[in-house]
Amino acid sequence: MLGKTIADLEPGDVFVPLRYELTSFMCAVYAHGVEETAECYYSDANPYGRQLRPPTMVHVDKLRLLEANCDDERRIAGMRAEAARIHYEYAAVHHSPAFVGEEIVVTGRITDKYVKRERRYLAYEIRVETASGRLVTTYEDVTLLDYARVQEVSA
Amino acid sequence: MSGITIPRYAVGEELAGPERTLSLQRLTWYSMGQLGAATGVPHDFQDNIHTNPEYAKEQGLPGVIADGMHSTNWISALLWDLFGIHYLETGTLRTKFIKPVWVPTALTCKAVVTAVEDAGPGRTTYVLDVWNEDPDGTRLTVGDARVTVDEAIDEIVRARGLEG
Amino acid sequence: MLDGYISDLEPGDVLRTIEYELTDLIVSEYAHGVEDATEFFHSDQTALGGQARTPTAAHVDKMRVLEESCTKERRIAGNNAADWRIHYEFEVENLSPAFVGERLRVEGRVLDVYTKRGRRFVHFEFTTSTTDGRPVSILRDRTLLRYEPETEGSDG
Amino acid sequence: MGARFAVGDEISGPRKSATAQRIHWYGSGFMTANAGERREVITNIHTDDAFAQGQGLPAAIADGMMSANWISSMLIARFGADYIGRGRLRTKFIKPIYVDEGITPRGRVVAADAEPGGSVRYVLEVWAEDDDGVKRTVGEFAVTVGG
Repeated sequence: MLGKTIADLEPGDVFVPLRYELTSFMCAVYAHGVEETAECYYSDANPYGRQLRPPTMVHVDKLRLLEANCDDERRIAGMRAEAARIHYEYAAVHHSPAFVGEEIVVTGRITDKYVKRERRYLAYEIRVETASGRLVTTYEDVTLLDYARVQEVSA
Repeated sequence: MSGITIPRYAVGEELAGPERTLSLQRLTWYSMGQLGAATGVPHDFQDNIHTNPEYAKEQGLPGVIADGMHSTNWISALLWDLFGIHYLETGTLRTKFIKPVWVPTALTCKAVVTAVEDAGPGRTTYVLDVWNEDPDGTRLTVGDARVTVDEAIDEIVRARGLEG
Repeated sequence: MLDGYISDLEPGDVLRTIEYELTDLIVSEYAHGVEDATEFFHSDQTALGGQARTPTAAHVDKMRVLEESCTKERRIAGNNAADWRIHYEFEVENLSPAFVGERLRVEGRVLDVYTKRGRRFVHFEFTTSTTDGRPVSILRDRTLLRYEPETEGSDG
Repeated sequence: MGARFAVGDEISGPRKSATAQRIHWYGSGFMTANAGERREVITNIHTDDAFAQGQGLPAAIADGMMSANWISSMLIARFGADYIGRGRLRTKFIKPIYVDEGITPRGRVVAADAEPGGSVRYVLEVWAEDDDGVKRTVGEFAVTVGG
């Protein structure tokens, strides 16, 4: 169910899509945050002649989708749910780079929600394109909904 | 535009990046980077299980745990070092955070080539197992990657530049 | 003259000695600010046996000494003079690594104040050691007091 | 580390654009190191064109210590612990670096003298140049390796 917390999401939920313009700041600050050394994330001085984002920034698109679709757990705004979410799996396929100045369109849905060894998992599928229709990245993600309960069970 | 490197690797070849310690300081930088990227404006780091030892304990964790995406990003950086622009054009990366990375932990990202596939004229796909490990050799994050190296990369890049 | 602006300093002035503890934040934020990801500067799990500051971070020692010696121009506190200072020359001699957790003592003096092509420069020397006496670095620095020349037509 | 060089050998580091973002990071990292607590850079000749123009500069310029640090990082990659423990670096900021200019650190070995005990004393001419090869920052580096 959209509009509440991440734990309320259910298989079949389709996120309200979002659009934003990719800026030089977004690419550079993310790359700096993980100490990337490739110049292409910081400036247009690369063979493309255009600054681009680190491919892993598809994960930020997931955060943006959750921010727009889970009103009671807007993590970018600093809201916390009762449990911290733990990222379990990242799986990205890159079809083309995303360049600074491009309008990015992000769509996504929940593909599964399941319990495994007493742990609750949520599976996502996310698609990133440019507004002109060029496919950038397709992404699958599995997130553990709460760690604390797990700790007690597995201890 | 010419001269983008065409990397070549053999099955069984093992490749590694530098050892780097995931420190609390680095977790705050990641937090600031992630939030800046998500909002488009400078952001201070957030108080959460990745930056605050007390809050992490409240959540049942023994201490501050690194964000899995930090490991993914360092593995991604290794793929950049190995494949450069080929990775940006065609790469896939899957990572599973099978063991927590407690802060601080020294990590080394590694990859081994498991297959080299013919992907058509002038194209070779490399399949790799990727992981990071602590100083004891225990794997904390595991995954796989595929990158197709295309000998026509110069033309592909030139066309991308012209799109803008 | 101490307790004024940096532009009030005179040759022979002995600056106030300062002490501070080198922290992980100081060392790693400086290195991160210049994108130097060398592991020496980010953790103690290196061949050096400790987390060291970058060899360029002696520049911070200069700022800290000036903060205590030129009290009308405490730039770390955000209190700048009307003329922005321009860094002209940096010269550091490293005598041993400075590690996180060590307490550093910095002594400074003004070697010279002179005018060249209409521009006024200050030449400093800062000597840094650990408080238990191990020499760490010697920094010599030339700073231009004001970008615009004081006389017309002499901006060579 | 443990590098061996001959007179005339040249080294270089990665070319970087002196972006406004990098100028901001340097300024904030520097102020944080000065204060011992997290700080942001303030408006100055490095971050603001109007402020720089008020000081007689044509536009905002990168902090000289940015090119000094890029040269230093190039040297760390070659000389590692020897540089940290006993290296000497001098840099002179002879021409301003404006925002978004591409800068490459470079060095050339001008002396490699064997010393007693098996160590070698290297002296390098170092500089940071723009894309036209014009030197913006020049200097000298000396280090004793091994022994």
